[in-house]
Amino acid sequence: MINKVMSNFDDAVSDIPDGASIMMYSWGAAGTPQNLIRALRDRGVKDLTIITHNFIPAWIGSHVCSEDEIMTPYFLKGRIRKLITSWPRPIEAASDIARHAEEEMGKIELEVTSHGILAERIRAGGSGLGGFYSPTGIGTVLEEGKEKRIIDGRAYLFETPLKADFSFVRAYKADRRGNLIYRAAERGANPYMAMAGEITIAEVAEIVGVGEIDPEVIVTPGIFVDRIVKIHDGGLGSEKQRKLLCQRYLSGEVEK
Amino acid sequence: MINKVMSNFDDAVSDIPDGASIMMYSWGAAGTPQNLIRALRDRGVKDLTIITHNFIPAWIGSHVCSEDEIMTPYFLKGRIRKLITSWPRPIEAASDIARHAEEEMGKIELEVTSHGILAERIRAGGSGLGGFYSPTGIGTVLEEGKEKRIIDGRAYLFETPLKADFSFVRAYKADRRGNLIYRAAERGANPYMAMAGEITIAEVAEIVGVGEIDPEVIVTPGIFVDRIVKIHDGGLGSEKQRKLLCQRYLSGEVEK
Amino acid sequence: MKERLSHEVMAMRATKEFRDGDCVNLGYGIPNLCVGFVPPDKEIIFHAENGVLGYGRLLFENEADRVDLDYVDAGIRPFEPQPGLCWFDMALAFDMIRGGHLDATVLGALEVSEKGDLANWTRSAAAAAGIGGGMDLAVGAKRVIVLMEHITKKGEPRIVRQCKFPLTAKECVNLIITDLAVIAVEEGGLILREYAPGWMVEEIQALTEPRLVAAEALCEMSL
Amino acid sequence: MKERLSHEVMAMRATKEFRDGDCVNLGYGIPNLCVGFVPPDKEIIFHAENGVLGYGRLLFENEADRVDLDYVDAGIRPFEPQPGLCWFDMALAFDMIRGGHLDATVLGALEVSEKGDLANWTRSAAAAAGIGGGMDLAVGAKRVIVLMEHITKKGEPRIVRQCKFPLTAKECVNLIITDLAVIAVEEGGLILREYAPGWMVEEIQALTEPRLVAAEALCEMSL
Repeated sequence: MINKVMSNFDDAVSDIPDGASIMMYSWGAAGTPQNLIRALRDRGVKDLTIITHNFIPAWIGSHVCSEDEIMTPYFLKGRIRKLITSWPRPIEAASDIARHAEEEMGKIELEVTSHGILAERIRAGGSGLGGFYSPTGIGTVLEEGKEKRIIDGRAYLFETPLKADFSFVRAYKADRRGNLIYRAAERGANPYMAMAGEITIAEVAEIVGVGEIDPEVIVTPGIFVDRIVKIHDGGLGSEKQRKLLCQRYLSGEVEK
Repeated sequence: MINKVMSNFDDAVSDIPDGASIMMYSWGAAGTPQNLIRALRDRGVKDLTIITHNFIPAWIGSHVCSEDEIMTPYFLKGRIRKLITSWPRPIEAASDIARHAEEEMGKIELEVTSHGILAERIRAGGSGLGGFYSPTGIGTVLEEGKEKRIIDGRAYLFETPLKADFSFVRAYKADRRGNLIYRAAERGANPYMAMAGEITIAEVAEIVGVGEIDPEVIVTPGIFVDRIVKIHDGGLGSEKQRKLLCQRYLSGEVEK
Repeated sequence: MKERLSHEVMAMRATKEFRDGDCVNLGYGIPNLCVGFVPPDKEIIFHAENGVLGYGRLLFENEADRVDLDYVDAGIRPFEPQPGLCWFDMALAFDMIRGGHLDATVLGALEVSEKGDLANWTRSAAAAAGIGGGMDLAVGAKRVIVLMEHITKKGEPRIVRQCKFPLTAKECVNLIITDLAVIAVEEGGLILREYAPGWMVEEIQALTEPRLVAAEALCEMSL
Repeated sequence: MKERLSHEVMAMRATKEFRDGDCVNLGYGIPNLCVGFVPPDKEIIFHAENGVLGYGRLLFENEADRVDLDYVDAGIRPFEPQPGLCWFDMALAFDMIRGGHLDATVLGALEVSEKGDLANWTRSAAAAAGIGGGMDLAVGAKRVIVLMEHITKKGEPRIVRQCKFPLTAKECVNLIITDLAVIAVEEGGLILREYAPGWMVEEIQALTEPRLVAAEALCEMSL
């Protein structure tokens, strides 16, 4: 019988070595595999290659969240050798966090691209393509070092596929086969990142029985998922914890 | 207010000219936009470029269906200048239908590729890519006339994107904005063909109000769909008509 | 200096460009405000690149009870769900953009050149930062509208002969809406179509690096 | 000629190759039969390229009441839905194949060469026909198992030095299961691992064009 469910996050990331490449989504709080990221940080590995659309802390209203509030890939800083991203630093350039991000950028190999190119490169990696031609970035710094080709009269840049040793994924519900559904903006990059990891690990709010998810609405078929861990009630990113954070920072009780 | 619903199939195809390119799915009976295909045939246009995974009549059990039973792209024969497909003729080579298909092949420009390449070329067309490298077909006739490239030690062929003037799509439910969901194998190529038509026309079993389809389960967002026509009760491909066909050809009442 | 249009009024003017039924992506900053100013006679479907079509108005900070951190736009701000909403993944979101399916995008900018080159991101000495989805939108949307303040905080023109900031895309901008003017980027150059109430053509020209050509139907901006 | 294994027994032998939890695609013809012969101690998830994972046994012609023309496999035959089923589009179905996510595929063949080249489609004088998804599967699945009759109806070997039919893919086949034998394609050549009950190695070799190497653990085929 197939059973991809594991009991805790530490076990789920226990075989990730120094130097591993890992992709993970993050769009503020939405869709971020917070518990896997924390377990990875706690494991103490280094020289990681991190592939993520955004490399910033999450915020709620005007409050920028700490790693104990909303864990994001940004908090892996100091353990990263190479970062591939579309958004490497916070929007407010004057903050402490922005200064720390800037320091981090100075220490690592940074590859910046557009969200669309990043999405398509990961999808190409997960689906076995050798690369593709994209119209984005013509006439910009993204041309540097890339093959340019005119196809049917329009200019395109050659983009290479992206895969990773591990993909961290966050989903709403899973069954033991690894079938996943997401909740609203939680979806984001999770479906195609799930396809592009040699080993894909999902953290989920709920685990249901096989057949309980309508076969028409499964977004990530279990074939792409290797390990599943349930987020405990009140844990990072759980509904309860997020509601508490919203109340705290949006109700006016706490001023930042 | 957005309202993409049209009242009949003839109107929906009334601006398709001679020489148009049209993509349409067909996997036996499943997912085939039968009423749009019939309206197109009745319109009497010629010199069409047809893009379809399968170019064969549908069958039920061992009964090969006529165009009055299950309409498929095959019945556009005589109106086609060019056919791009993965499966151009029936599996049973000895039948009348196979002979007719063979005659048709002799008269038209035929481009045969694999299902996977065809799917990805259409997806590339709909998503604005200039082309991609695929590992399928290396060392086979599909290499002919294509650029071969070694990427990271593996050989790939360059494949070009496919678009069409019109896409015919079959779906289960639609709202007036063109949001679509499908039923089981009806889905098939319909979602990516919907993306690659300059004008995309959908025939659907049911039209529901905006907001009645769960926002998490919409497969084809309305942005890809231009026109919608409801299949009338008992019409081609309706549940009632299909049940009757199954009963007729599977119950043993009729022997072929 | 004379009074210039507020960000809200700029956003209102931008929504006038939308036709009923348009699918529109709004960039970070002033463009995001457009979602709150759609006239009732138009059904505009807003697209956000994190994977949503048809999102509603942004929630205010005092609406804590209604905030759901999974219901956020591309700027990671919570919005109000509304009927006809549709969720999908970011690859499909960018297929829509790159594939030419969006009717328009409204983007913020640091600079726009006389040829319609767009610059809307910066990089520090150390590293490039914040390309985001702007490059994809500038290349893919059928119509690119820039919504920005006419001049920098230091008073320098943002509409320039040549961009000094790194480019987002070349020759992509169709229309520039600022707190002073509405300017079309056409073959013949920059066409001044509308001026903010109380502003003279010469005053606007003085704050614009390339030469502006007055449109035949030049008129005062209205909503 | 001596008795050879039936298609059903061949399919049963093929299912022995599957490990618990494998995702497997079955080609048209004899391979399709495997779906009916999965041992109860294994959970095998069958993939069909028209966009389904986890489909159940094929329905018989006398089960008209249960036939739903939207519940069909890649061979367009109606099947029985079962829990854990999952529908998706064909692009994703081929992403799974091309991206190396399938544990195995079982394909029919016209010929297999001594190097593991696969030929499983034909073209007439007029036109190529019926490439289908075979080329994608042969290139993408982690393990390619061929399930075919050992010889043609005319008695000619299907395991040959060089394929005469157009190729599906080069050097892709890992294992050949026929009505006479189980043969692994390895660096050292074609390794005869199992023979059908009652058949001698020499008899099988006589119906096989390239030389077969007897495996150390050569044994009679069993289920």
